[in-house]
Amino acid sequence: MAKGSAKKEPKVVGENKASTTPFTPARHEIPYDHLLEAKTDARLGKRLRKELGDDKIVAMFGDMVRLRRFEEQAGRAYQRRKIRGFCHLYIGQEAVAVGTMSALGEADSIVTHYREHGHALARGLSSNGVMAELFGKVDGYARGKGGSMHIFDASRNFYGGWGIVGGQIALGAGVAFANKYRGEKSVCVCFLGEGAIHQGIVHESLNMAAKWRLPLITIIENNRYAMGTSIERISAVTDLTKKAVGYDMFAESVDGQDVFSVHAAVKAAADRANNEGRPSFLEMRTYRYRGHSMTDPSDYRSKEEVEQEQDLRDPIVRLRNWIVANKLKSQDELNAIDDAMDRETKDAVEFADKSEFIDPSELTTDVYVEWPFDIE
Amino acid sequence: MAKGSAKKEPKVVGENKASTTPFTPARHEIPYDHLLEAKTDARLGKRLRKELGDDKIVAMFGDMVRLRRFEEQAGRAYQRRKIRGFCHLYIGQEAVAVGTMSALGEADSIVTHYREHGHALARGLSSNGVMAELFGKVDGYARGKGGSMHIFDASRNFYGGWGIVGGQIALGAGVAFANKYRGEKSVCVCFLGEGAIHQGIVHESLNMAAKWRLPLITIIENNRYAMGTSIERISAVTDLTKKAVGYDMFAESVDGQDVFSVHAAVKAAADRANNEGRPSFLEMRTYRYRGHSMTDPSDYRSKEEVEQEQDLRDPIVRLRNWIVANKLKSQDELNAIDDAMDRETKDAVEFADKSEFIDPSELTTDVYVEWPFDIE
Amino acid sequence: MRELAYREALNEALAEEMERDENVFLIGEEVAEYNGAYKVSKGLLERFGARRVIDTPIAEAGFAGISIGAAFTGLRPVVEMMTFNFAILALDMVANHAAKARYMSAGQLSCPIVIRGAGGAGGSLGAQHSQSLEAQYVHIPGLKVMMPSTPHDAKGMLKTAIRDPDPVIFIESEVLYGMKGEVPEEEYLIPMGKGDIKRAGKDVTLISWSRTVHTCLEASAKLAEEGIEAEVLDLRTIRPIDKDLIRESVKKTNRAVVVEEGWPWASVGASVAEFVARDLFDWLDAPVGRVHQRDIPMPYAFNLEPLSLPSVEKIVEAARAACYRK
Amino acid sequence: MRELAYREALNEALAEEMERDENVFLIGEEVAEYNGAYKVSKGLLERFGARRVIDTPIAEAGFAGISIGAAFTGLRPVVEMMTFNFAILALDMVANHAAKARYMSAGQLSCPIVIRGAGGAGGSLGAQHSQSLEAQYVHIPGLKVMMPSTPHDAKGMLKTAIRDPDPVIFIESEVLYGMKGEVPEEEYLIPMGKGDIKRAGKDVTLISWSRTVHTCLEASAKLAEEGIEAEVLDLRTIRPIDKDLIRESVKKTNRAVVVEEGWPWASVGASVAEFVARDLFDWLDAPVGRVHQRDIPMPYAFNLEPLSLPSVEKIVEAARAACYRK
Ligand SMILES: Cc1ncc(C[n+]2csc(CCOP(=O)(O)OP(=O)(O)O)c2C)c(N)n1
Ligand SMILES: Cc1ncc(C[n+]2csc(CCOP(=O)(O)OP(=O)(O)O)c2C)c(N)n1
Ligand SMILES: [Mg+2]
Ligand SMILES: [Mg+2]
Repeated sequence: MAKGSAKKEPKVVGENKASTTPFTPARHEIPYDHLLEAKTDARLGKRLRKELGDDKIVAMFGDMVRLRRFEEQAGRAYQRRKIRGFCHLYIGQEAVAVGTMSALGEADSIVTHYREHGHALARGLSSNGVMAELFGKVDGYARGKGGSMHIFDASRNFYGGWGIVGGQIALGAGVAFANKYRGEKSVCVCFLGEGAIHQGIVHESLNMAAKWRLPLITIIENNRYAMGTSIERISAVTDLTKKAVGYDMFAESVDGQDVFSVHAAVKAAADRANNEGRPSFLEMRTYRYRGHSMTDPSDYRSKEEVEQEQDLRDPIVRLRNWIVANKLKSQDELNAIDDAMDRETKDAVEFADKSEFIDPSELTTDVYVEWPFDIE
Repeated sequence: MAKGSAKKEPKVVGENKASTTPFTPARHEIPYDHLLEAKTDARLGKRLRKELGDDKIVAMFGDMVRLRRFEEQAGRAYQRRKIRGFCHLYIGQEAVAVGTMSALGEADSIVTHYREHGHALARGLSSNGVMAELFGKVDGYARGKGGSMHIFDASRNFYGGWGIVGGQIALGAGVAFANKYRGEKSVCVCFLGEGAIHQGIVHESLNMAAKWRLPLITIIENNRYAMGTSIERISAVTDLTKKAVGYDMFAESVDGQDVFSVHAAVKAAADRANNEGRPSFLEMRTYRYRGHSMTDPSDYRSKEEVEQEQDLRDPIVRLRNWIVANKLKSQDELNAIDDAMDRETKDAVEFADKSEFIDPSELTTDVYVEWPFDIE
Repeated sequence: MRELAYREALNEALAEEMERDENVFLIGEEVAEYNGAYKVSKGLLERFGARRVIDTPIAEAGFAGISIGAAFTGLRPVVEMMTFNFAILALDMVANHAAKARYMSAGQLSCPIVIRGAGGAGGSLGAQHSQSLEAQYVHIPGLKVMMPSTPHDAKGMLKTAIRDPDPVIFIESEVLYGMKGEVPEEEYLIPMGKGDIKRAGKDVTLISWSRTVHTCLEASAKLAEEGIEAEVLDLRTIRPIDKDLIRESVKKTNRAVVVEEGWPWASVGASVAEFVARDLFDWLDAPVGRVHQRDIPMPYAFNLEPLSLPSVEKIVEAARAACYRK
Repeated sequence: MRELAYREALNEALAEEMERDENVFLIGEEVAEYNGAYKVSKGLLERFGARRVIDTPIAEAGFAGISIGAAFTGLRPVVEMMTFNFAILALDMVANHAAKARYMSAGQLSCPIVIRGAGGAGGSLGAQHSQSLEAQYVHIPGLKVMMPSTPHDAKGMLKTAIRDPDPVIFIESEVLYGMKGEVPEEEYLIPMGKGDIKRAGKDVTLISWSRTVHTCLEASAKLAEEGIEAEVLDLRTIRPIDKDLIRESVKKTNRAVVVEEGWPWASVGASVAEFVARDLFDWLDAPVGRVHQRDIPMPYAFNLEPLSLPSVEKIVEAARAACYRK
């Protein structure tokens, strides 16, 4: 750079002086063609057991089961036309949501897309409230006005639930921006599908997040398909961590079917954000068992592919096996947890069914904070 | 990847089977803080002299001088309010336009932005026609309807001249797409500023260009500023070739003040596109001497910085010195060329001045190809 | 006559035009291997191959822009927007590039492109997926805009749109894709800018397009029971509109109601009603009535959604008001 | 009273609100070190520092979206769009995210954001840089839209917009930035949704906003010479519009002309005229006149541009027509 312009110091949001120094991003990639071993790394398991304690790990198991049972019930309710419109089930991806949320604190925030029931439940939203929203009822988190794709709980910093593919990353970066603006040590986690990564706004947001050193953790849930389109058919690179190189951003591929790996990666990313002001880009290698939405017959992949994923990599089975092998709980005890979750979910269906529809007088409320005008 | 999905073969535009194999992009970066030596690589000069012949090299000198004199006159005409609105001068960047166009054939296409007078002239558009367009006159390339930012010459595959920063890259990729669709061996060159690179559409277009192996050559004219914003202040990386890693695209930093380096890089890129179906991303390190547009006082950089660039790296001086040192022409002969260009440009001003404004009856033509409707 | 579903009629139009003209290709998300999110492109990949039926990444601005660039060279892209809710991401490409290229180049560039896909409210899809955004295109000079209401019209209009030398925005109705209707075997085209009388009447003119044409037809049946014979106009093309058709009808009925699925302000319906009120000022016996979506984001709740949408009841009420009946 | 330029009045509004509320920050291209492309943010970086006056990359969708996300947490971003021609790139963020967040969350999220910048035709800027795109925002429920015509209004309205709890689109006039006018030293606010009578009259009502208010004022001077006393209404807020102000005026004049800088179809002017024609049907003695930009992309040629824009002559002619004068 010429001397003359050297006097101009780059200005950045906030006070972090370090932010002007670029760093080489660490990229850790899992070979893409490698079917991940359905086994938890023993050392990682041991470490997390110490860090988290047995109860928390068992609770994580319970959470994953809750997500699965919830989605199974949601699928059934959809068949009965109790849930309508688009409904995107999260089955198969439970370790990502639960591993992520278990690594976050109350002050952290979440922004996500339309496949968010799992994220919401893992964040602590009630099964009743989420199910009621899917049913379009007044006891839902958005009183039935939002629907399946638009779950919000501001009290838990759960900022939705958005349906325009990719758009949520800017919102997530904005929440992270606000954390930094206020000088708070908290992060925002933003979930995207691997298909969303080609949207322009992802590029715009990652550049600003990196340049401004926002406490943003971008989680790509790479479930290998965007509707019927596999990542190989549509992306110039299949190693998604390469997408972060252009922003000098820390990037890592994570076994998204192993809740411990997810937890550890998100925890490290949160530390990186809070302590070093560095955003992260985490690719979670996961898989969705069901169709894209309830109306998708999944013709674009073979039954064998799905079965193989279920048989060899299921995240719940994997944690179950680890818990039993390490004697935190017995199979029977875990079955009891599963039963409890099953009951909770069925109760949620009943709750949602009994809940009322919103009063028609609320049709035109919530458009503005206050609206004294006769607009139409 | 699981077995099941292996049977799905990626489908791509056109027939090129090789397109499914990713390759590691070659990234050649010039250290960013390194003030480029204002000297042409002797070997490269020798090689190009052989390849191009003396006449062509001297013609390239003439072209660069034409661009400079044209812009000087345009600047003066703007002061006299003969040209209005936004007017973005190209002075300082001449080697990029001339080096690029000298490497292209008639069948190749160009898409560019608002700082395009230089591109247009280097492509062979007439000084008269371009100047008349700047004057808003009927003898302009768009009969005065377009203006300074919107120069087109379809007969030369010069597809504009666009004012929305970044948008033109999608159009350029589209022209390249059409070349491939028709099975033609020709490329499309698309010019962008370094400030434009953060627009989302760049990301979207580069991914598709790479995945579909479009014959697209993206030329980033890195003149270090986007209006008043230096690249360091706004981009998470200053090595712009890193931006191409996420698309597995060939990328290279080129000394944009050396017309030979530009020519060689574009020629190689055209070969790469035509023979291997691989798009390229070329960063040209250049500099603009004038303000962003005619109304910009350039307060954001020091006089010394500008002077240093002019004194040490001027692309015209550089080629002049090389020509004289290698005895293709004498200083006097080059001065005569310069005088001729000066005259040509002044004639263009006179031509534009004398040209008529378009007839008011044409106000509403060219909105549609045909428009039998009474719309208003 | 044989019956086809609206989506099948569109599919036939695409196939015929691709057959006829090598320059026509189809591009968009899921149009190829998935056969289209709404199956409009069913079988086209198999028939025309991957060169002409092209799956894209989720990048609406990018693939719209690429198609616009390709159109400048003379290709005739048909761009599928999975729904027009997402087309807003490509609005700059459409409004600032496709629509202006011809004028800014003084006729050197043409942009023979069709941007098509599902529009309008779906069923319980919520606020981000249930919008009628035609106003965004009707506002822009340089564009033409078509919205068919029947399988018959859908086929003839899409063929016209593909052959048109200018950029055409072609908005299909998500909820009509399954609707069946008569479609001739022989080739036919429906001209740009021509509306259609879907029901003749003499007491009041109901003006609409796309899905709400059917709501108007239902309403006119109800109105007939009350002795009000409504004429139902289907504009089909909404830029430019068929002024003469409207004039002829309103000069007969002296009353009009404009019905649209979109929001009320700065809308196509507002614009059409304004045209009627101004152009036919001396012919009108009552203010031009309007029925539209409520001025709110679409709610998901099953009881609210119908309250927000135009309905038979609302149209009947507006028509009665136009006729000064209680 | 002291005089300030329109841009200075805006600058004062920004400075005062940033002083008053730590949550207010300014973000956009060239707003900080460059002091704004149109110098509206002059001196703010120096005064408030780089934390609160933030230069962005050229990425309109991205920084609008980031600001919207920040607003959800209670910050109050003021987003500068260098011009509204570029804001179209962020329209999805504005229309699908900012405008719908509150409804889709049933009131859990608020989005107290202002998106502001230069709008309207510039001088000889050509088709991509000379557009009046307010219709794109007025169409969308969940947004409020303001367009000031004087330094006085600009200051009071921007302060109101910043304090408003909902997303406000605030479109300034590129050609008015240098215009001087009286601005009180004391603090004042101009309420959302309230128009203003910029000239009283009794024969015809000219309804406008932003730059064309001045064209209307010029026209009314000409009309006065002919004995036609025009009342000039400046709507100021165009979503929602001040219906009562319009009603009062038109009930007095029985004639109206709506003047806008934008295109005619699906436009704000069409919508306002339609409202007048419907709501005041029984009060109108003539069709509501309209003056607007010609329905074409803006030409660069110096002789064509004025022909495309609304002009004093066109307004005079429309007003005469409304008064049934030759
Ligand atoms: C802008 C936009 N384009 C298209 C769609 C339609 N759509 C919804 S989900 C989806 C696929 C997204 O895939 P991915 O990002 O991988 O997430 P996943 O569904 O696999 O979780 C598409 C194309 C949309 N909602 N928004
Ligand atoms: C989408 C959009 N945003 C903003 C602008 C205003 N603008 C015009 S040129 C420019 C700077 C572009 O810089 P760069 O890409 O580096 O190109 P250069 O002008 O240096 O050649 C800006 C911000 C625009 N024309 N379009
Ligand atoms: Mg996916
Ligand atoms: Mg630049």
